[in-house]
Amino acid sequence: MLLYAIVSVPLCAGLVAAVVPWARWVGWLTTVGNGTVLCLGIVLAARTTNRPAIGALDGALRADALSSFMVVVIGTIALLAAWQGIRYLGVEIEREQSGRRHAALYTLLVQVFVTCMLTAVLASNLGAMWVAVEATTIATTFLVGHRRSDRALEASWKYIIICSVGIALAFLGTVLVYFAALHPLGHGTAFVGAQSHGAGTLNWTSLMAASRHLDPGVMRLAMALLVLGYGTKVGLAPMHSWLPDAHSQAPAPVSALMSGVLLTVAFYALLRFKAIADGALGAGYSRTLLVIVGLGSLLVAASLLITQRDYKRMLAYHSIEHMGLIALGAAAGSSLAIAAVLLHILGHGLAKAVLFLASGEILIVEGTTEIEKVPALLSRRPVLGGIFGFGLVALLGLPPFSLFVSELNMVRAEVAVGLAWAAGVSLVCMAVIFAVVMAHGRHLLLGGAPGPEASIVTPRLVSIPLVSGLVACAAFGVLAWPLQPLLNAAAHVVVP
Amino acid sequence: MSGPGYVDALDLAAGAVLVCGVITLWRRDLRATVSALSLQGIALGVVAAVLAAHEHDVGLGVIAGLVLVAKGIVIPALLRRLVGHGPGSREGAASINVSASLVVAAALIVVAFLASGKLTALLPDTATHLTPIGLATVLLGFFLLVTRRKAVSQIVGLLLIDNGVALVAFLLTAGVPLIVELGASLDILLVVVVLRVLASTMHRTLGPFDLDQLRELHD
Amino acid sequence: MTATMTTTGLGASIVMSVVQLVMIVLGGPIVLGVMAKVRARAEGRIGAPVHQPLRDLRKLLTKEPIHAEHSSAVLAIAPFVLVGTAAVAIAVSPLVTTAPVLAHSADLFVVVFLLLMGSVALALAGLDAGTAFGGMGSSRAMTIGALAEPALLVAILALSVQAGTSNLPKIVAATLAHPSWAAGPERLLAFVAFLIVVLAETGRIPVDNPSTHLELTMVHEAMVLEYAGPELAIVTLGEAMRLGFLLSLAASLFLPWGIATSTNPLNLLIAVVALSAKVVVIAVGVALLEVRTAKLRLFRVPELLTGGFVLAVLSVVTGLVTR
Amino acid sequence: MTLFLVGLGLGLAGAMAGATLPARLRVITTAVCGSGACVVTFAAATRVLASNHSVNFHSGAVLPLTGIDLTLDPLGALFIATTAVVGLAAICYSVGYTEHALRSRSAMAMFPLFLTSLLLVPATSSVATFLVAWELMALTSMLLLLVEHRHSEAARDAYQWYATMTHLGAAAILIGLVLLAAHSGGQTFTDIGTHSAALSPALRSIAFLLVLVGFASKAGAVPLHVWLPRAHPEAPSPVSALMSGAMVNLGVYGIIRVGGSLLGGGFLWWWLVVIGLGVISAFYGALHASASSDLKRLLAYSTVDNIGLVLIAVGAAGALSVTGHRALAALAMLAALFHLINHSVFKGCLFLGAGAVERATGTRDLDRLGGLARRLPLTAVLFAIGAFSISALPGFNGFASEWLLLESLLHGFAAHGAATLVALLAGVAALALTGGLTAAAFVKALGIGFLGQPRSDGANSAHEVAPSMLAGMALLAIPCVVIGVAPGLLASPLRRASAVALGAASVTPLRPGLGLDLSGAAGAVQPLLLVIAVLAAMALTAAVVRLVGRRGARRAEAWGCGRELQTARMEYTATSFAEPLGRVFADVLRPDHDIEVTHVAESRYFAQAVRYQTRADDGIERSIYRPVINLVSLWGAFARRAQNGSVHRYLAYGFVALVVVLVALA
Repeated sequence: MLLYAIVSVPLCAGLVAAVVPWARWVGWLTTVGNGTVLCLGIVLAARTTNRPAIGALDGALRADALSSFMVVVIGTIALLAAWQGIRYLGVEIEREQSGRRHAALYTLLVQVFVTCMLTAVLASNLGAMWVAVEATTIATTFLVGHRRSDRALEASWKYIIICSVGIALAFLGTVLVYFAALHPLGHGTAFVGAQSHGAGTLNWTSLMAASRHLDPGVMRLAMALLVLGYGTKVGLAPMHSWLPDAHSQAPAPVSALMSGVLLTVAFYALLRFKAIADGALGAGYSRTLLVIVGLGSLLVAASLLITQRDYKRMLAYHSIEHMGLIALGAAAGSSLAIAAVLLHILGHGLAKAVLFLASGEILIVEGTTEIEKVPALLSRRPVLGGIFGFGLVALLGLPPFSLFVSELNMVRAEVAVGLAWAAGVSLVCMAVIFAVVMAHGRHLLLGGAPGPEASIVTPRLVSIPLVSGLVACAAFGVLAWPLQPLLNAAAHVVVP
Repeated sequence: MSGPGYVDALDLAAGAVLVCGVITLWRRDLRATVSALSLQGIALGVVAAVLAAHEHDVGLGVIAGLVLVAKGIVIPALLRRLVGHGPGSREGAASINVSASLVVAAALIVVAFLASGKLTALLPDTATHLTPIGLATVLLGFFLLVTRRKAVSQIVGLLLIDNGVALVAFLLTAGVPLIVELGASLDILLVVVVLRVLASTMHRTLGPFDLDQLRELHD
Repeated sequence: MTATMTTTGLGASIVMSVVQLVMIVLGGPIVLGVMAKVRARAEGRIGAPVHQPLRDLRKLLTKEPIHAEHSSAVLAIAPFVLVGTAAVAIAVSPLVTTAPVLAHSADLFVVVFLLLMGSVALALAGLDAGTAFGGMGSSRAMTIGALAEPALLVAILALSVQAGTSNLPKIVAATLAHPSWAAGPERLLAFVAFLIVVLAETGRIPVDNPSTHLELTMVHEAMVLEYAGPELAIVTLGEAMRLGFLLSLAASLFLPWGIATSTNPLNLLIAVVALSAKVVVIAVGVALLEVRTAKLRLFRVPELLTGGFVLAVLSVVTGLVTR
Repeated sequence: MTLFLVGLGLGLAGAMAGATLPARLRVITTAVCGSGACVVTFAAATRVLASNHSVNFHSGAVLPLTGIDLTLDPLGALFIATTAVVGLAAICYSVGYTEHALRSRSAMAMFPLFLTSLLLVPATSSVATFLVAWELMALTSMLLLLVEHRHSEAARDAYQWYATMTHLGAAAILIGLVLLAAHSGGQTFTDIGTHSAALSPALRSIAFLLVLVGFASKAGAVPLHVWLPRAHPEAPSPVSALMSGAMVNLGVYGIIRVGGSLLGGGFLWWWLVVIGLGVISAFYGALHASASSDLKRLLAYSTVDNIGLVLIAVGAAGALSVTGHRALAALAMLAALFHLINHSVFKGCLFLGAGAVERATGTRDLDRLGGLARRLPLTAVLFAIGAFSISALPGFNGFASEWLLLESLLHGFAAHGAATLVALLAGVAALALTGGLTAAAFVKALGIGFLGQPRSDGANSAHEVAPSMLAGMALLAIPCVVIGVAPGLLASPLRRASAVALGAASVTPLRPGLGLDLSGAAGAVQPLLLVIAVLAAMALTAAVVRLVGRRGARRAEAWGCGRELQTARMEYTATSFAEPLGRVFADVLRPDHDIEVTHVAESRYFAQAVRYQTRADDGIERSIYRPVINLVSLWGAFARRAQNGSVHRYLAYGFVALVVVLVALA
């Protein structure tokens, strides 16, 4: 019943928002909606930390520790995005950049987007999970093109084409896994429920149980396609190029949601498949795949961040870097690694969402995303500059934020499993990124001659969600209390 | 439907899918590629129907009918209206000429055959022997996406990939579970609708445009 | 360690140190006089009597002291620091006896750093007056000091490495106990390096011309330009004591024969006579050297000092190799 | 341990107060909490040093996934005590200093946080806790560098260099320590200590080299020192005093802790590398100190020099303990720690003095100072004490530790093994050479800065700084003299700390007593007696002169060689003072001189004004760091083409990847 509520609350909020032209109370309604999703998620997490899993809707939805953790992450980021969305849409309507109808459509699509992500995370059937992830792409295409400028159109075209290709490859991978499940080794052709075409054989639990009997050849091809396919949605190396364009053109709350949590939902799918592949092929195969893809993303992010001139694109490349780190962490595969990866997902989601929302606010008050044209932010807008500054500090992996702790433990796990060289290369890339982002941040925050006087002032109320996001990220970095049991339980789901 | 008739029908239909794929690569005229796409949709529907008959599986039969309608008729109709007449309907100077792309297509088909060696090894029956065709269609579709400049041909490329994946699904597992199959085809339909809307808005704002000119968002 | 030293009482060592002090205080100016006399004789002049520097000191003492208008207390204190540190260095080191007062901490590094303290005080005094001359003198003195001090340190270090301790009386005692060391190659290298440093520290000819008044060439003279009357006397006395001390240190370290190892007065007398003879011989040698060579250009001096430093390092290396 | 935790809590409370309270209350409460933290942690450290047994603490509630482990052992306690003393002085100084600068909310929050992290680092005993404390220290010091960024481009440059180099260092330490922790079971230092013997030599060497790079960059050893002469001058004075007085020590602490107690000594060539680093740093630092004419930049380079000396001693200690000379190794380690403590004390005093001079005259450039002795008498005296200590003049603490360093190296020659001997010889040569150069540098700083006539109206109109700033400086100047006169007081804590560092508890290198008396070999010095003797001799000569000579000095115009006008422009400036040395070491310093001659309008042959300027910027930065930076930006420009906007290129990436995967798996 709980799962059903989690999925339906954002959908209802979206439908209500679609019916009536946009107003502030509609914004608050969606924020409250996402807030309830977060609370339900926390309740779900509390339930699933010690008990294995909760089923619902006659087996279609299923929540174990891993998926409840993801629900919590989605809930937090959706709450922040919706809360900031009120300010974003309010300003847009005030400046007649888009009508109330268009804003209503925007809110509907955002809520549909959140619902698809929740279904993807809670789906028990891997095929249904694929359908939900594909649905998120469709929902976000129009959100990326929300501003209807030709740059936004170009970004959404690239986004949908590249992601659909990736997702099609992922579907091919899922089919191959299904094929392997239908004809497991050692059991001849007949396998309980094999011919019944029921959804049973694509269920994650049954696949995990049968993972040792899956044919290695087929699974190797399937895992490669899955890493390539879902990797596109995660923004990993070979098919990452859509990410900077889409995230820099999308409105701030949408890019916060996409960068903060959509990438990690796709990574959640990869984690599910990695658990099965490790059962069938042993950890070695998926480790090499993820290391190649992880290091590729890190190198791409490091090289392309050097000459960056747009702060939104800079943040987008940062997401590619962190996804590369998470892939590298998952490659290590030990339970400590997966726990650190999940903590990193939460930390990165919070920090990245706060940064994108802050960059949206900077775009509203400054009017441009060019770093050169926005100098000395700290002296002209102390609060906004402070939030952006501390966000960058969190993102660059400095204590007291949780990204430092998770990066440290990921390196520990990687070195323990013999990936010291990969950890070394990742640290060098992160050092280059640190130096480069420090240089860009220096100009943005400290800057040369202070620019024109701050004409439009950010109301104090607006910075509440941002500051609370940063405080939460710092709290998770320092206190082990709320997350430790949930992280361990989720890690044991992936690494039994 | 069993025995030699089933095998011949299956081979014929799968062969038709592959041939249509090659045709889309070969012809430059957009209208011809769209009709090749609809032919391929129909052939895919026939494959599904033959399998349903062979397996006596009613669900697969329903899906076969759905595929016939959606991929054979509805989607090509959507695309034809987008193509329109006049100069826009011819593919501009592609990045590589036709003969080179055909040679690459041949190479891709060989690669598909090599790659699906493992699949046929697991279950050596008539359907699985044809999976390389599905994989080849996916590769052809991807190659079309990479080389062609017109928006319509990119949509056609994407649909080729989806047809390839659907073919592999039918041949290997006689269709994925019903819910998943329905969800997948619904998604593909929605993707085509979205692409259709995007392409038309771009036509309105940018005039007859070549995808390669879309380079404003760069580093 | 050979048990050479009889346990002389504290009283006896004080007496010995006072004797050393008096010898150097009076002997220093006389050594200057001797060197001046030798130069004069070599140039065919009769030259001033040997004790002329002492008479100058007495004259200066009666003159009126003058301080520059912008100078602070440093100008007044520096001469006393110079003399004080020189006096302690003399009292502590084994010139006449191997058991001077505070022999326990009569250490090579203590002596070197005491001399450094003296030259730092003098340099600060040069800067205090705020004139071009003082600045120039201090800058040049510190540059030469920066290169001379390491050579001095490493030169004496060569001996202490051989003797296994940095305590000067013990080094002298050890050299007495092992006459074979005295002729060793590292001793010779160390002696030459030591002599170069002595020339640099006390501002003798190749490094600096003590009797010059030409701004371009003077180093030591420029720093003391501001002094007059008793302070000038104290400064020159200090300089003379440092020269006397360094020469007698060279004598007692490298040619230790005749130094008093026990406290009976006869040994003491022999030691005094032996030491003054040795110092005079070295002084005459240096004076003759001064007559023969002209003053080096200021930026050739570092090459000389670097040569000295390399010689000292070589002596340590040879000491280690032939251990 | 609870005492220590209370201290840290006070520090955090200070930070909280700094961030929240209104301006007036903010300075006072932060100062009170900060000094409370220093006093309490000092007490905890001395208790551990006195009782010579370490206390542990572990809590799983803080720091997810790893928990936090703290251990207070004599080695760590020594560093904490030094940091506490320097911290107390800095806080007392900052009360007066914050009338103008360092008052903003962020500065007042970051300063106590920086102090707390400095106190925390030596107490950590697990890889995760150490790295968190280390990064926190780096972050807070970075932000403190930015406190006065608004009006100085150099501060922003310094911030950039400092942030990047600290992060690179921290990354190297992270990989090194994690390598050790991963292969020896647990991640606490005790686990690593016990299991490290079983690790393969190659792994231990790689880990040590990585950690050495990280800690050497924090300590400021030469190839990695480039941030130090940039960051220290730009930071506010109490912060740069803490940086030079405490943060730099932690670099050396790291090397000792990892090389000594974690890896149990390791191999000989490790320590020869450390000696090599020390020799180069000492020589390079002293040379640049004597050449630079910015007061704080001079002090920063002399920090590089002194850290070089300490590294020589640490290297010697390591080398001697590896070749089996336990007693000599203990003596060398004791000398290293002793010089480190002395350096913290006198360098802290000097930086606070330089800050006072900058506050009073508005400039740090020695060429524009002068005549301050009469205008800032107390600052002059306190700065002089610091200057005399660093030039190792007898009677001050610099002499005591320099003497011990020289003694330990001298007696180190007793060890056989050609490599060690050559290294020790290089060490002695470096020590001797830097002694002379440091003396020249600080005569310049003291003489040009404080004596003579004022060279600018800023210097001319200077007046004494706030009493709390003077108290801060005095708090560090007094130990300079006390330790200088009676070094024996620190003998027992130093012995216990060096025993922990080398794991050789049985040896007692120094006999008890006020002076320094080597038990192993024949060498001793009683600085107290020496000082009394010198003072007595001075008094005696003064009495004689008063008896015999004329009294009543007359003030007259200084000798102008006949010129009637004697102005401040004719004085020697710092640049001219250092010019001979610059000429002697021209090939190392490679100063670039530029001379501008402005001619009289009418004819080209008559010069109206000639302007001479020489700048000795950092050779290593020019030859190593600039090319690397150019390489990175070149690569950036090249990589930009990968994202040129064409959707076909993006799809081509995926297509090629797919084909490669299929072929590979066929």
